[in-house]
Amino acid sequence: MTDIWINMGPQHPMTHGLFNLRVRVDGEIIVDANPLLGYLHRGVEKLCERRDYTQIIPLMDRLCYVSSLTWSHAYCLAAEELMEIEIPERAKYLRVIALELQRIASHLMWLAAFGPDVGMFTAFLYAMREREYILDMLQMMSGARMNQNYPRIGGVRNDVPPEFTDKCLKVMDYFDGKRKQYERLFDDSAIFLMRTQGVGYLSKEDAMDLGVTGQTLRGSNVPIDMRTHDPYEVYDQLDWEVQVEKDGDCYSRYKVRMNEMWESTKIIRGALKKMPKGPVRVKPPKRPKGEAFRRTEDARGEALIYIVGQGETSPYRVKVRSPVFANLRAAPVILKGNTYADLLAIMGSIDVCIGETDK
Amino acid sequence: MKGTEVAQAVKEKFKDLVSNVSFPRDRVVRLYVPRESILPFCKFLRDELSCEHLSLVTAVDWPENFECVYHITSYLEEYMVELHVKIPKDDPKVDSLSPVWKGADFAEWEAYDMMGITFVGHPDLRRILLPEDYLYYPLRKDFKG
Amino acid sequence: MIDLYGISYGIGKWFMGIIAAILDFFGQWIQPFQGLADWLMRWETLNVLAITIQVVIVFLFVSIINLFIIMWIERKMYARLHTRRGIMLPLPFRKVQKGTGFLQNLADGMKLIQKENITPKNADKWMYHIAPAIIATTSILVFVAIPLSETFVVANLEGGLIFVFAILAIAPFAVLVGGWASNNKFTLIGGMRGAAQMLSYEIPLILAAVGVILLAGSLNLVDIVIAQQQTIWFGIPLILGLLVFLVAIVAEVERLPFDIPEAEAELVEGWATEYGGMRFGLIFVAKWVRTYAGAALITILFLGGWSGPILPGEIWFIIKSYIVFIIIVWTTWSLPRTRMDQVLEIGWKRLLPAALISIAIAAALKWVGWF
Amino acid sequence: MISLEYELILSAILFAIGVFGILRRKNAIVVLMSVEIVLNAAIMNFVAFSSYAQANGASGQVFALFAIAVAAAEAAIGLAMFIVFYRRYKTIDIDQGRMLRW
Amino acid sequence: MVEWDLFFFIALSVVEVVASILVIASKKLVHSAFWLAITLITMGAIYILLRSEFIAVVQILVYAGAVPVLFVFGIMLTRRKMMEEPNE
Amino acid sequence: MAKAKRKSAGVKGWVIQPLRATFKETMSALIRPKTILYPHEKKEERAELRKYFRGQHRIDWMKCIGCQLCSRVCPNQCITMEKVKVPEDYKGPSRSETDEKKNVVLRPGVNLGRCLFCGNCNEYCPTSARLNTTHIELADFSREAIIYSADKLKAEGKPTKVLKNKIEENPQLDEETCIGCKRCSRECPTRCIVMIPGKKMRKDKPIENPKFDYTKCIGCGTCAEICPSDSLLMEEI
Repeated sequence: MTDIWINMGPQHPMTHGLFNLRVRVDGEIIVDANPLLGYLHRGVEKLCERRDYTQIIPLMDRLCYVSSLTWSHAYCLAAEELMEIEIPERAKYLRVIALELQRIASHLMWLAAFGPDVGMFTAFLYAMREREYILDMLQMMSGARMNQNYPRIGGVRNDVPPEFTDKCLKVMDYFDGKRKQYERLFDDSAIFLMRTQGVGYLSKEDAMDLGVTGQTLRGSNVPIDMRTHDPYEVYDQLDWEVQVEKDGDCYSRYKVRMNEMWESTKIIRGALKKMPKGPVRVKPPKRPKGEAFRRTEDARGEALIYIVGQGETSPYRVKVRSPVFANLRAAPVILKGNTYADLLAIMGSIDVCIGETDK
Repeated sequence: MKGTEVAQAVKEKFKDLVSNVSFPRDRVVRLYVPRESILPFCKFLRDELSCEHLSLVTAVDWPENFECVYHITSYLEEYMVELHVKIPKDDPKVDSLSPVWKGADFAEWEAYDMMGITFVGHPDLRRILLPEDYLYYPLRKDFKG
Repeated sequence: MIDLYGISYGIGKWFMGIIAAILDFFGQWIQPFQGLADWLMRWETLNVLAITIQVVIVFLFVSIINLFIIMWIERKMYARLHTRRGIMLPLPFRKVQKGTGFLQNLADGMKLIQKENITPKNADKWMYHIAPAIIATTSILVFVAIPLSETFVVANLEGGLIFVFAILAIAPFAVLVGGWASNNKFTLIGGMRGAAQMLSYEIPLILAAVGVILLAGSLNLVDIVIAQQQTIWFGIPLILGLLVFLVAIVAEVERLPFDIPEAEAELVEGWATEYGGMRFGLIFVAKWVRTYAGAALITILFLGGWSGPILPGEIWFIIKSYIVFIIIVWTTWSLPRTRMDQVLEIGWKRLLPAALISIAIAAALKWVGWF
Repeated sequence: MISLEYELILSAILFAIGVFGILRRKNAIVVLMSVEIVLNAAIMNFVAFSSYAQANGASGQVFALFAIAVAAAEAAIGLAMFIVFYRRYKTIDIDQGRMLRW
Repeated sequence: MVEWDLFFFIALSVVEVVASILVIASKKLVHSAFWLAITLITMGAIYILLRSEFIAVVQILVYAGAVPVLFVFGIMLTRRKMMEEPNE
Repeated sequence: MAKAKRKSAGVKGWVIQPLRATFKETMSALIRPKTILYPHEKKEERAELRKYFRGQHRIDWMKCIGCQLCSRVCPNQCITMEKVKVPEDYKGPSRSETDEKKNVVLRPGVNLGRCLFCGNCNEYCPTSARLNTTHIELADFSREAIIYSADKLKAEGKPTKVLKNKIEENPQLDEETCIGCKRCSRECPTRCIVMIPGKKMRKDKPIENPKFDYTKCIGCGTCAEICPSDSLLMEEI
């Protein structure tokens, strides 16, 4: 009758990246939604088959420009599993610090995108400002701000400079000090609560059935974090908690992400305190054989990388499981029945990154 | 639940079907099942062994056959099953898992798109990442640019 | 006492006097010129000229001086709110890149004028072109009735307040027509939303002003301010009405907590999506002018208009209205956007009762005899 | 001041146009618009007579105000009716509405 | 001496009659609504000529602001294919 | 479907709390905003941030030995080796025999349009001839302008003899297929290959097989690449 299809994307301010969300709207109510992907497909999995194991690492960085380190780290973990090597203790701690910094940076980028989604451009600039400091720390560690290329198979690229600990603690203090401001801007703002609470409900059963992971899953009251569920590096030796929210709406997804940032600062402090001295890198074998996979908790959910090696310098098959790809599957389910204006809040709270979705 | 226990439970139900059981890590089982019994096997995993989450559907193009790899997680018991299914090259068909896990259809879309494995029983099998009229399956080894 | 009409009349008379003298001089030889000079110096002609000059003065004030100042205030203000520097285009002949950026808006306007005006292929051309014109003209027309001081006013209308509301009420139709005529889904949805929102917020807007009308006993804007000078600012007893009016004005001009019609994240640019070049510029300018009109109305109705010590009334008026404008800008950039149903809910469920309560307070005050 | 005849002639012309619209057009919304024109023609008479009969009186204007309010309300109610009509018959051609009972 | 009142009255009434004819003659409903708005606004202007400013302002407030918008809403709500031909 | 609200922001939450948050920022930035005017002002150089920074490439011509390893480890194949005329007073480290005969040196040029700035070339350079610069403003108006030739990347330094096998691979000889053509020994940039008579015979003469001095080998793989009979294989140490 009066329902219409609206193309949200690929060139639309809603889409953070290139994808097309076709929405069927009856008045202001969304009846149906259909994400169309593939605008950014680069064939990373095919490229990996022609490159050395070490050459793939910068390639994996490019999967998602917002949290690039987590992807190269996931690849390195899987490759280490394939090559059956154990990395030095200090490298593990360095990786944890880098990963958590990257997680904060990624969540801040998400917040910067979520703010304009619900109409608050101010949040964009505030979050980007804080992200600068985190990126400074990442640059100090790895030498690059966006595509770090920091983890290596068998450790990390380089040790951190000696003054890193102090600087990092200072940044963490600064970042913790901003917490109050963000709470005032978001949590205490009645209009923000109106926009997010009770919007985009995803039930626990649906979330598990649809293969949703990450903050979207934890927002629906499933306390699954790959850092504790399938521990890697030294996360099980550090003191932190998995963040869960009960209600499964946009606000709880927002809340999980925000709390995770503060939890990440805790992890970084703990890791800086516990970090031992020693080498940061061991030599990997060149031509592994077999198959292996590892799961990590990416900034957006469960990242799984599956590698098959055939005794060559380059892998036989690399498969990337993108968390956003699975979360986008849930988007039509969440969107149905909400109003058209809520689409922004919902898609924002899913945190879409098209680079890793289209691979 | 440890990997060995899972393997035990699976072997009791599907005696001859399960082969090549190995344990890459403590809580991970890797096993092979024939492609006819994939659907009952996965239903069993979901209903009896509380595997709620299908992480990934991969297809690998081995020289002699295709292989579908499923990574299936149990949140409750904290273990993982890596399920391998061999598919002959001349008849790349396998049962779709979307009746078992709703989220499977997206992952299967991608496997179909990239490797050309037809998932029987999939609600709407079509290209997702590549154009609709694309003729090739780029991740096959015989695809040359 | 000098008033706007007197000044304009004086200017007109002086100007016409010069021309008439010249014509008179030639009239010695060419007879009809003398008659023309007589006609020029007649009262009716001078009156028309004076009114024209008056309108030009107000138009200049509204569109050139005031518009540039409020645009500058807004852009600088929210840049500081973001801890940015904001616009800083220097004067053309300076090389240092640290200007105040006052001319940036001029540069933007020049750029917009140079842009090509594209009409969408299937647009309803006539209506597509007329919608921004309606909005811009009505927005500027509001200032005809707004007095800057007792004498500095173009038309001291008896029903000035109602006139202002009537002029403001024409815009929703133009919004709807513009959104419809662009032949685009986003503009249509934006236009529908815009019209619905503006229409529903006119009611609390007018009801909040009713309290003031009760207390002042007049619809004339000058009389309202004079009534405030005799008692106190109506914003103090009618604080509720002031807040309702402020919120309703913000909704009426589609500013951020209520900018659903042009929610740029979902509707690209709302009902103005298809407009380009100076048409888009006109729509934007009209938005600013309407915001300033709202601030000026609040100043007149609730904050005592031009009353204030020492400085002249016009200055006081401008200071007050700019402060109100700054408050509007500040709220705009620290709140997220509401949803359509929430906007209507706020309008009907919160503002309408509050406005009625404010009327009741005004009536009670009148009944007690304090006003 | 314009003489009264002009007003009445204009009012009559508008009235005629409105009635013609009511009779001629089948689209319900155009019919409603024509009704608005007719009403406005009537209101114009009120205003005209009032401004002639008493120079400073306002009784005719009060009538006009009431009529304006009624006309606006009538437009709203009429539109609501036609929307319901549309929901039932999937058209706004008033000839199609033959069933009045439900 | 030209009678300005009469001049304006005749000009306005010509506009008004033409506009009201267009209301019932237009094929597109939105055009009808637009011409209706023109009709009603000119009527408000004629009221000013009749020295009834208040009624004129109320006429514009109610009729120019609210009623055409209402009509356009009605048009939008009662169109069968809403988006396929937005101009029909 | 949707659940009821659970957290209420109270009366203050409508406007006052967000306004407080932004007001604080506004006041702190009123006089001095925190942003800088980028092309005109630049942030002060912070040494600790720049330590591992990977900017535009610079190649120390005195250290480089033209081993082509960088072009081999580059994931994007953006490094090409150019044959450059040797300066008169060439005091650099070793170069391969062919190069010396032709009086040229091999020096890398970079297509910055394709460069990933991953730093693999720096990491695997056996002589640390590749320098980390902090130069990042590389945008240009044409595509040709960002293809940097070897001359453009030239930097002068002190020659060094420190060679380190960072890729940790060594060539291994398959004596069955070696035809004794000596190309590997001629092309080896570190001259670690000596030809000695092997077991196989041709025309009653033993075929000369390469013998590697693994202390000097940098694992660049040049020998394996140019070997006409594919009898050299790179293997891990």
